[in-house]
Formats: sequence, structure tokens, C-alpha cells
Amino acid sequence: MTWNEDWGRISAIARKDLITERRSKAGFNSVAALGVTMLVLFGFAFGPDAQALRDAAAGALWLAILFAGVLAFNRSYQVELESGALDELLQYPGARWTIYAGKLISNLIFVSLMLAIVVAAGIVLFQIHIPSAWPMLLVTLLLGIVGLVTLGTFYAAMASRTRAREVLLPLLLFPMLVPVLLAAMSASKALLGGDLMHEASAWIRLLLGYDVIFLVAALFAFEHVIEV
Amino acid sequence: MTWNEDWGRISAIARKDLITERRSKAGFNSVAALGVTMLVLFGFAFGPDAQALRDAAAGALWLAILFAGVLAFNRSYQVELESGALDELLQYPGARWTIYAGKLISNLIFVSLMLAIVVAAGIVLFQIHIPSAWPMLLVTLLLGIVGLVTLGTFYAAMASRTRAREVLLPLLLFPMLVPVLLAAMSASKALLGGDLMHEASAWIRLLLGYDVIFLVAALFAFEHVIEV
Amino acid sequence: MDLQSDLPIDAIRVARRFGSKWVLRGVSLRVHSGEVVGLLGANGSGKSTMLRILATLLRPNAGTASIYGHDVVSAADEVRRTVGILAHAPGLYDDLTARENLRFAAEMSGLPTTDLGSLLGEVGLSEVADERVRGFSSGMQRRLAVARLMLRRPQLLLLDEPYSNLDSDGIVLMNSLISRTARGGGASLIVLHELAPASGILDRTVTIVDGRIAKPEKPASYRVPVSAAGAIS
Amino acid sequence: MDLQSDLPIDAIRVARRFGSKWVLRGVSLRVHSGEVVGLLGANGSGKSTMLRILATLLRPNAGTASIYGHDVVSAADEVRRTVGILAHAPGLYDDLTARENLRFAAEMSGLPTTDLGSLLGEVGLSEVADERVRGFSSGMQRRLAVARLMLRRPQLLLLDEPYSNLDSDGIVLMNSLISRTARGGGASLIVLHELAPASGILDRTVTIVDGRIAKPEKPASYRVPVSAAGAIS
Amino acid sequence: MVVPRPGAWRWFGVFAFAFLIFTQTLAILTSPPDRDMGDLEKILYVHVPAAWITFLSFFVVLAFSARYLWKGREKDDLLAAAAAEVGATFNGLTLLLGMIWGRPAWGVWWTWDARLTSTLVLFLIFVGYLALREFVDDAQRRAQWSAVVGALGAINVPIVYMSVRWWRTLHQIQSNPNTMDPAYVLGLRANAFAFLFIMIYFIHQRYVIASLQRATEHAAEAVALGGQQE
Ligand code: HEM
Ligand SMILES: Nc1ncnc2c1ncn2[C@@H]1O[C@H](COP(=O)(O)OP(=O)(O)OP(=O)(O)O)[C@@H](O)[C@H]1O
Ligand SMILES: Nc1ncnc2c1ncn2[C@@H]1O[C@H](COP(=O)(O)OP(=O)(O)OP(=O)(O)O)[C@@H](O)[C@H]1O
Ligand SMILES: [Mg+2]
Ligand SMILES: [Mg+2]
Repeated sequence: MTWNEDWGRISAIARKDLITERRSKAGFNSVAALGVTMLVLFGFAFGPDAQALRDAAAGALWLAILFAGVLAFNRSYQVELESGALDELLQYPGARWTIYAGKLISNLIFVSLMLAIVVAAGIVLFQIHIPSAWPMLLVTLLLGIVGLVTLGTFYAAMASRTRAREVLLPLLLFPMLVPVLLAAMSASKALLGGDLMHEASAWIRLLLGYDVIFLVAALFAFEHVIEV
Repeated sequence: MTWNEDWGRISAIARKDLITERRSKAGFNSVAALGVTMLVLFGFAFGPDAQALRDAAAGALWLAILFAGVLAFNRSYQVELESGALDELLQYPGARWTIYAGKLISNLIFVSLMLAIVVAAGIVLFQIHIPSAWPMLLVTLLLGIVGLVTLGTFYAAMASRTRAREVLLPLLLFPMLVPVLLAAMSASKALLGGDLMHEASAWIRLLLGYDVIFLVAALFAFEHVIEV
Repeated sequence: MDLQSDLPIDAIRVARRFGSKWVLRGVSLRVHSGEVVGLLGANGSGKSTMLRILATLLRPNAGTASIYGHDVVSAADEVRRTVGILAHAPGLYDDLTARENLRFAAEMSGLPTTDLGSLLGEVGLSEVADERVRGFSSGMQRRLAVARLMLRRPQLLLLDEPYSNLDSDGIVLMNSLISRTARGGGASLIVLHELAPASGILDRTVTIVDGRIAKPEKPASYRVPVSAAGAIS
Repeated sequence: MDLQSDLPIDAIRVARRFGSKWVLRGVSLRVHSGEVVGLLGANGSGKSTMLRILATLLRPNAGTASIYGHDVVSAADEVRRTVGILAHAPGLYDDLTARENLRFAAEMSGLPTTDLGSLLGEVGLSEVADERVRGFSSGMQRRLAVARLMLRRPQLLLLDEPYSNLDSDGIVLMNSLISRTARGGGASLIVLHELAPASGILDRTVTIVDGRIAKPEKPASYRVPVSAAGAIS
Repeated sequence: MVVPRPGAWRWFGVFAFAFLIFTQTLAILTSPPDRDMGDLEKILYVHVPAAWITFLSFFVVLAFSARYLWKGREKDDLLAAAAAEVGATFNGLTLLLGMIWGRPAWGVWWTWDARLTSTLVLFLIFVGYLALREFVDDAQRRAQWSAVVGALGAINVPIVYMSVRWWRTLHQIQSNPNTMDPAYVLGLRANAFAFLFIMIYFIHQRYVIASLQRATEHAAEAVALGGQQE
């Protein structure tokens, strides 16, 4: 009941998920490679014109992260479903939002690491010039993945327990994420282009608003989702 | 041993997979919606300029099919792994390539239906003008998905039995598919653009060659993949 | 439920359906402190469903059940503190080691994580304590699940065919956990098909027939296995 | 293997390791036509591993085994025609109905798909024949797996704890399948912890200790469960 | 659970459709051709009410979903589901009519403008909602989950509404009676009411069907649990 106990649960879940993730996916190497592969595919699809590629860079980066992220979200609950661990998890007393919070943390760490690799590859592949306002770019990236992971972890709690998880998760998640993605892409694009119109900060504020609203909503709603 | 028996097995597997698919995904409605959602995301990422979008259309279509296809391939073996059905499947006497052939057929039907929906949505969303050489375009689409499904079904047999299937499948598959995708995208693009340089037919021949080679190779190699 | 009874299990006309099929049609069951009760019934008669309802994993469609006076629906959290369930599936994480699985359970229950080693020794898994559960045989997984139960020391044990996959040492272990719980004032409800391994610790049995507990006076239409009939007579 | 024996099971010094751990360290086992042999051993001793090797699902790292004279590695296809395994997991498709699962098995084995109804009746699943397996209780799933075995009528049955989850009717069913197979000149190898349900049909038992079959003269270090000891004496 | 009975509602349905025919005829006959679009303008009387009713339906989803989460009554879940179905239908209609309008008016079926895209996204969100209901078998779980998804999805309605103001769009911004030729105002208002009646009728009908299904189940419950002593 106390904050201390809750934190114990949150960190136990996050740690368990990260260990599982590390052991079951042979490190981040494969995820890194997958991110890069996606970027290469986007390069094929929308290249080879250098300017067109540079215009598409922000979009390609975010889509690569999104598609790879969906894999992680579903996976994070599937581990619970194998051999009935979810029933066991629900048997522990205490507040249910801690389960969400734990998974949120592990997914955030996972997706951040993936992002770092994908961005590094993207800079090379799409010939991105790092803008002088790179701290802002970093903030954009972080806020973007917070939004992505908040909603992804939440919807995966439902989708992964249905018969159609592979289809249902993107179906529920992608439309809800459109504002986050749009804001993240637009802000990134503006910053990469030198932010001549000073529009980046408006997008970043929008992003922040989204993150906060959905994080709070998800923490409250999670109980209803996991309980039944 | 006879062709008749083999065909019985192939059709049994294909039918079972399609029944499972239909029951567990409640029709193609959701897959349709997912395809459209992906196109919308591409529209955001690479729009809103109409000409840029039209240039990107062929790439976006193929990528949407690719990403949705990967879900289907993994799924098609995961059904076997739940509750140990694969062991049972391997217990039946007879040639093993029939398992591959059965899954190939069911995946082909599934991906073709998905393709039809995605293409229809793409025509509207990306303002594609249907070229007069549309029969050629149809041939390109069919050859493209044959290549995609041939390799996808094959690699999924391996990936789905590892602990990292969600990551491993695209990681193995995407690089191998690059020639197929490149040929399919280039041919589609040329045909959509009126095929002024008459380059489409060269790409289509390449596609056909790839399909045949990989289909034969996969049928032979499957035994070694599934046996252990 | 104005009058709170403090019985380990007090279920009143619990009913549950799946789709339009009524599996439980009014199960009333009381288990007293110190009792070990066997729950029998044919395949598909709803025994696992009943256990899952008592463990708050499934809600009844009608009727009420309370565990030590706490309602399984409205006071689920309190119920979870007192109940331990051993289901068909072991509920372990395949990619964690035996020790890590136990540590996770301890952390989630707010218990100290020392002494896990001796617990693993008790269930005979010391040698594989740091191996991943993925490679464990079915009996080893079940032993680990038993260790997790022993760690949490629930007052009420809900055991779904606890002896399956266990060898004779494992059965002894299981029985000692059950009788230790009973001596400490707790209780157990055990789903069984074969009474032999539980002979000597069962106080009584009840049988689910047609979605209800069969009347004890008329012999249950469910036949007790031949080989076991002697064991409890 | 110059001299082909036609024994149902003829295993010679079969060994198997996982990683660096040797689970089976030279199991030699012969089973004759008409025999029903129990395979005992503590949890994790390698019983399931042995069955999987005999069923061609796993290859031995050393030693050879043949089923009716066919080597499990080099003549796997012939072995598969004569062997039927019942594993821990039922190996069913959750989204198919009971009948569809049987039909699939029949088609894959090249058998006629008529008469599935009566088979389902025999195992007591007529009422749920057209319901999806997803909602089946553990015993119902096991009964369906038994029906699949009955459909294929293998000469050699490899059964891994076949009685778990089965009620008394199910046990009778299982035993009648085993003895029918034995009468028809077939054989069975049954992994067991609890001998009671198989009393009356077992011809003899062998025990895996330390990765080998324990010598029959010195009583196995693995203790036979108390309650069952009487049943086979 | 009380089963709603038809009767008066049948007449309400007849009235709603008759009223729609009347208002459509009225609007088409009375409104003058637009100075840019000519008679194309007449699609306005279906496109715009459809869009408004979309918003309203999803607001109803939000209201009943929230009440379900609060009170947990099955009735609210059924009503939310009915409203979602009706809303998604009108949403699809808005898109379709908009596209039919856009072809002659803008020369394209589709363009990636914020209003159009956000309307499409809203549609996809509720397609997801309906898919979720399809995929979950357990009634209680379905109710609980779809209440959460429906409430979160409805958050997007204001975004669609405001999209024309927040972004520069090809689609026109909201007008109000002051900025609008009075010749159009009456037709639009009347048609909006006609659509509203139809929405109410549809939601009610869907709800009745769902309740009847539930009622059969509850009747079966009485049979299944009946005849017990104690
Ligand atoms: C697929 C294409 C279209 C979509 C998705 C769409 C969507 C919408 C929506 C959601 C509204 C209601 C918004 C509100 O009341 O603020 C609306 C209103 C309206 N739309 Fe469209 N629309 C489309 C195409 C068109 C076209 C082609 C025209 C005409 C050239 C048009 C003209 C209008 C007008 C006049 C209104 C009423 C605005 C007002 O006065 O409040 N729309 N549309
Ligand atoms: N896939 C695997 N990977 C790693 N180790 C394995 C694997 N399968 C089995 N083992 C190991 O082999 C040993 C024997 O396993 P097996 O399942 O054959 O035991 P068993 O005799 O059937 O036990 P039980 O009575 O518990 O079912 C165990 O120690 C187990 O850890
Ligand atoms: N999730 C579910 N969906 C649909 N039906 C279910 C579900 N769970 C259980 N059932 C049905 O409820 C009935 C009882 O199942 P339950 O698992 O409680 O039986 P059981 O008494 O434990 O049987 P067993 O001895 O075989 O384990 C079965 O007919 C089963 O088909
Ligand atoms: Mg059960
Ligand atoms: Mg075993």
C-alpha cells in the first residue's frame, strides 16, 4: 500500500522484463539491425534522390521506431501469457497500476536504446546534417517515444489477450498515435531543416500535452483493463 | 507417398490455416483497416505534397504489404507452437515439404486478399491514375507477393521456433527480400508512370526469375529446417 | 452479506457461464479452518473454474463467495493476500532462472529475498537453481511452483491437481505443505482425480455433478477411482 | 545395426545431452510385442526425453534405437508410421473444433474422415464435438488427444503421464486403448509417477536413475509411491 | 434487465425518415445555386449533418462509456456500442460524401489536409473499437475494455473539429449563421434535426436488438439455475 511497496513492485516488474528481453533477444544487436534494415527499405522505397531522402528522413525514422516498437509492446505481455504467468501476476496483492508502470519503464528503456541506434544509422543513411539546435531535437525524440510507449504499453495489455493480437494492437494503436507521430515528425523535420519558421516549439508543446494527458489517463484506466 | 496423398496433406494444412485465420481474426475487415492505417501513416510521413506522394505510392504500397505480411507469416507457425501442435505435426509420416506447401498456399491467399484491399485504398489516398497497362501491373503485384510469401513462409519456419521470433523474422527476411521488393517497386513505379522507358518488363522478368529460384530452393531446403 | 463469516471458504450458490453454457449452476461450499477438502468431478465439470473464482481470477455470474470473510469480488485485494493457487500451468517465466523466478515472486509480495536458496533446496532444485526454467522438466517446473507457494505461505491453498507430474518425493513435499498449512489454522481445497497420493491428509471430499455439489447422502454419480476407493475408506 | 531386430523397442546405449548436461547416459531398453512397460524415474531424470527420442522428435547424441527394426534416425518416416506419442501438451489447435482437429489428423495420416463422430462419442466428447478446443477443460483436451491416438491406431504407444487430468472414466478409456493395442501384438511404454491407475495392465516397470536404466536386481533407489506399492506387488 | 418494447418507436422511425425526405426536398428546392459551385452545393445538406451527427454519436459513446466505468451497468455498455456503430456509419458517410464532393469541387478524391485526414483517423479509431468488441468473447471483459477504448477514442473528436482552425486546410473553416447566406441556414438546420432523429432511432434500434439478445441469455440463466434448494 505504501509508496515503498509499490515502487518495489514496479522495479521488480521492470527488472524482470529487461532480463527477459535481454536473454530472449540476444541483446540489442538484432533490434539494432532490424531498425537499420527498415531504414534501408525506406531508402529504397523513397530514394534514390538525395533531397527527397532528406525530406523523408524524419518520417522514415519515426516509422521505423513505431513498427519496431509494436513488436516490443506485444512481446512484453506475451511473456506473461506463456505458461499462465499472468494469472500468477494478478494474484499478487497491491495496486494494479504498478504493473503498468513497471512495463512502461522497461519498454521505455528498450525503445530508447532502439531509438539511439536507429537515429545513428539514419544520420548516416539519410545524410542528415545535425542541426545546431540538437538539444531540442533530443527533447523531441524523448517526448515522442514517451507518447509512443505510453499508449503502446496500454493497448497491448488488451490486444495481447485477444486472439488477434498481431492485428489488433496496430489497429487500435496507430490511429491513436497519429497526433503524437505527426507532432514528433513535424518537430523533427522543422529542427532538421534549421527551424526557420520557429514552428518546432509549438509541436513540442503539443507533444508534451499529449504525453501528460495519456500517461495520466492510462495509469487510471489500466486497472479496468487488466482486472477482467 | 503418392502425389494424391501429398496433395491431401497440403490441402489439409492450407484449409486448417485458413480456418484458424478466419476464426481468429474475424474476417479481413481488421486487416483491411490495418492496411489503410499504414497507408495513412505513410501519407503523413512522406506527404502532404501530392506529387511527392504519387512518387512514393509504389514504395508505400509494397512496404505496407510487407509489414502486414510479416505478421501473417509468424502467426502461421505460432499456431503450431501453441500447445505443442508442431510436435504432433512432425509425427505424421510423409514428405515434409507438404507442410511448407500447405502454409505457402494459405499465406498466399491471405496476403493476396490483403493486397487487394491495400491497393484499393492506395489508389484513392495517393491519387494514383490507373495506367492502361493495368494487366501488367496485376502480373507485377502477383509475382511480387509470390516472392514475398515464398521467402516469408520459409524463414518464419525458423524464426518462429526461436525465442526472438518477432525480431528475427524481419531481420532474416528483409535483406533477402530486397531484390524482390526492388524489382516489384521499380516495375510498379514504371507502370504507374506510363512505362515510358519500357523498363517494366525487364524488372518483371527479374521478379519471375527470383520467384522460381526461391520457390524451388525453399521446397528442397524446408526438410532441413523443420526436421530438427 | 451482512453477516461476515470468517470461514476460509464460504461460497453461496456460485454460478458461472461461458458463452451460453452454464458450467457452475449454484455451488455452495463451506470449508472450515484446519480442513483439507478434496474437490472431485468428471472432466469438464467445472472444478478449475470454481478454483479460479475463489482465487479472484474469474468473477462469478451469480452468487457470492468469501474467503475469510472477504468477498472475492468486492474485496479482491484482501482475498489475494490470503489465498495461494496452484493451477494447471505453472505460471513461470521461461527466461528467468529458478532463483530469479522466486525472487520476483518475493518482491511482488513484499517479502524478503533472502533464504531463497534454502527454499530451493527444500524442493530439490538446488542444483538447477541458476538454470533457466525453459529447460526444466514438467515435474521440476511444478516443484518450483510449489516453492513459490511455500514462500508466500498463504492461509488458504487452492490446488488444481497438485500431484500431476510430481514424483514420490514431490508428493511428500506437497503433502507436508498441505498439512503444515492445516496445522497453522489454514485450509486447503484440492482438485483431484486420483485420491491415492492425498490419502491420509484429506478430511472429506465433495463432488461437482451437474454444476452443483452433489448431496453427500446419495453416493455421488461420479465414481471414485477403483484403486483409490480403498485408500480413503 | 547389421542384425535388424523386430522388437517394438530396441534401444542400445541411447545418450542425450542438453548443452553440457548429459541427461541420458546410455539407456538400453527392450520391449517385446504385447508388453506394457512402465517407465519410472524422479522428476527431471529424462523420461520425457527418452520418449521424444523414440518418437523421432529428438535425436540421440549417441547410441541407437530402433522401432520394429527401423532406426529412429535413419528410418524416421517408417518409425512415424508405427508410433503414437501422447505428450504433456495435447498438441491441439485451439481455434478448431474437436471434430475439425480429428479430421485434420485423419487427413494428415491419409485415413478416411468418416466415423469421427463415433470416435468422439467413444471418448465422451459428442456434446462438445463442434465447439472450439480453446474452451475445453484440461481433461477434455486430453480425451481428444486420446481420440486422435485411437484414430491412428499405432502399434507402439509412447505415453507420457497419460492419466494426468483424466477422471475415472477417462482412465478406463486409456487402459482399454493400451490393452487393445497389446492384444493386437503392439506394445506400450508408459511414463508414470503413480502406478495405481495402471495397475492390472502393467507387465513390468523400468526405472531411470542417473541417466541409465537401474539394474532390476537391486531395488531402484527411486522409491515407488507408497500408495501404489501394493497395486503392483 | 428490462426489455425495451417497440410500439411508439416504430412510429418514431417512420416519422424520422419522412422528416428527412421532407427537409431534403425543402433544402434542395429552396436553396439557390452557389456562386462558385452551382448545384454541387446541394451535397452540403447531407455532408454537413452527417459530420455533426458523427461528433454527437461519439460524444454519446464517451458519456455511456464513462458511466459504465463508474457504475458497471450492462445497459450502458450496450448503449455505447450502439452509438459507436451509428457514429462509425455516419463517419464513413461523411468521408464518402466529402470525397464525392471533393472530386468535382477540388479536382481530387482525396488530399492530405488536416480536416480530411483527422476525419479518416477518427473513423479508423472506431473501426478499431468495433474490431475489439468482435475479438473479445467474455461479455464483462468486452464491456470493460471497450468502455476504456471508446472513451479514449472520443478524445479525438475535438481535434477533428478544431483541425480547420489549428492547421491551414483546403477544407473550409466552420461558418456560423452570420457568415452564411440565410438561404442555406434553414435547410441545414432542418436537415441537422432530421439526421438527429435518425441517429436516435438507429441507436435505439441497435440497443433493442442487443438487449433482446441479452434477455434470452438471462432467461436461460433462470432455467439453468432454477430449482435449487437451500
Ligand atoms: C473526404 C473529404 C471531406 C471530409 C472528410 C470532410 C469532413 C467534414 C467535417 C468533419 C465537417 C464538420 C465539421 C464542423 O462542423 O466543424 C465538415 C463540414 C463541412 N464541409 Fe467537409 N469534408 C470533406 C470534403 C468537403 C468538400 C469537398 C467540401 C466542399 C467544397 C466540404 C464542405 C464542407 C462545408 C461547407 C462544411 C460545413 C462547415 C461549416 O459551415 O460549419 N467538405 N466536413
Ligand atoms: N529443451 C531442453 N533444454 C534444456 N534442458 C532440457 C530440455 N529438455 C529437457 N531438459 C533437461 O533434461 C532433464 C530431463 O528432462 P525430462 O523432461 O526428460 O524429465 P522427466 O523425466 O520427463 O521429468 P518429469 O517427471 O518432471 O516430467 C531435465 O533436467 C531438464 O532440465
Ligand atoms: N475460457 C473458457 N471459455 C469457454 N469455455 C470454458 C472456458 N473455461 C472453461 N470452459 C468450459 O467450462 C467447463 C468446465 O471447465 P473446467 O476447466 O472448470 O473443468 P474441470 O472440472 O477443471 O475439468 P478437468 O478435470 O478436465 O480439468 C468445460 O466444459 C469447459 O469447456
Ligand atoms: Mg481442470
Ligand atoms: Mg516429463
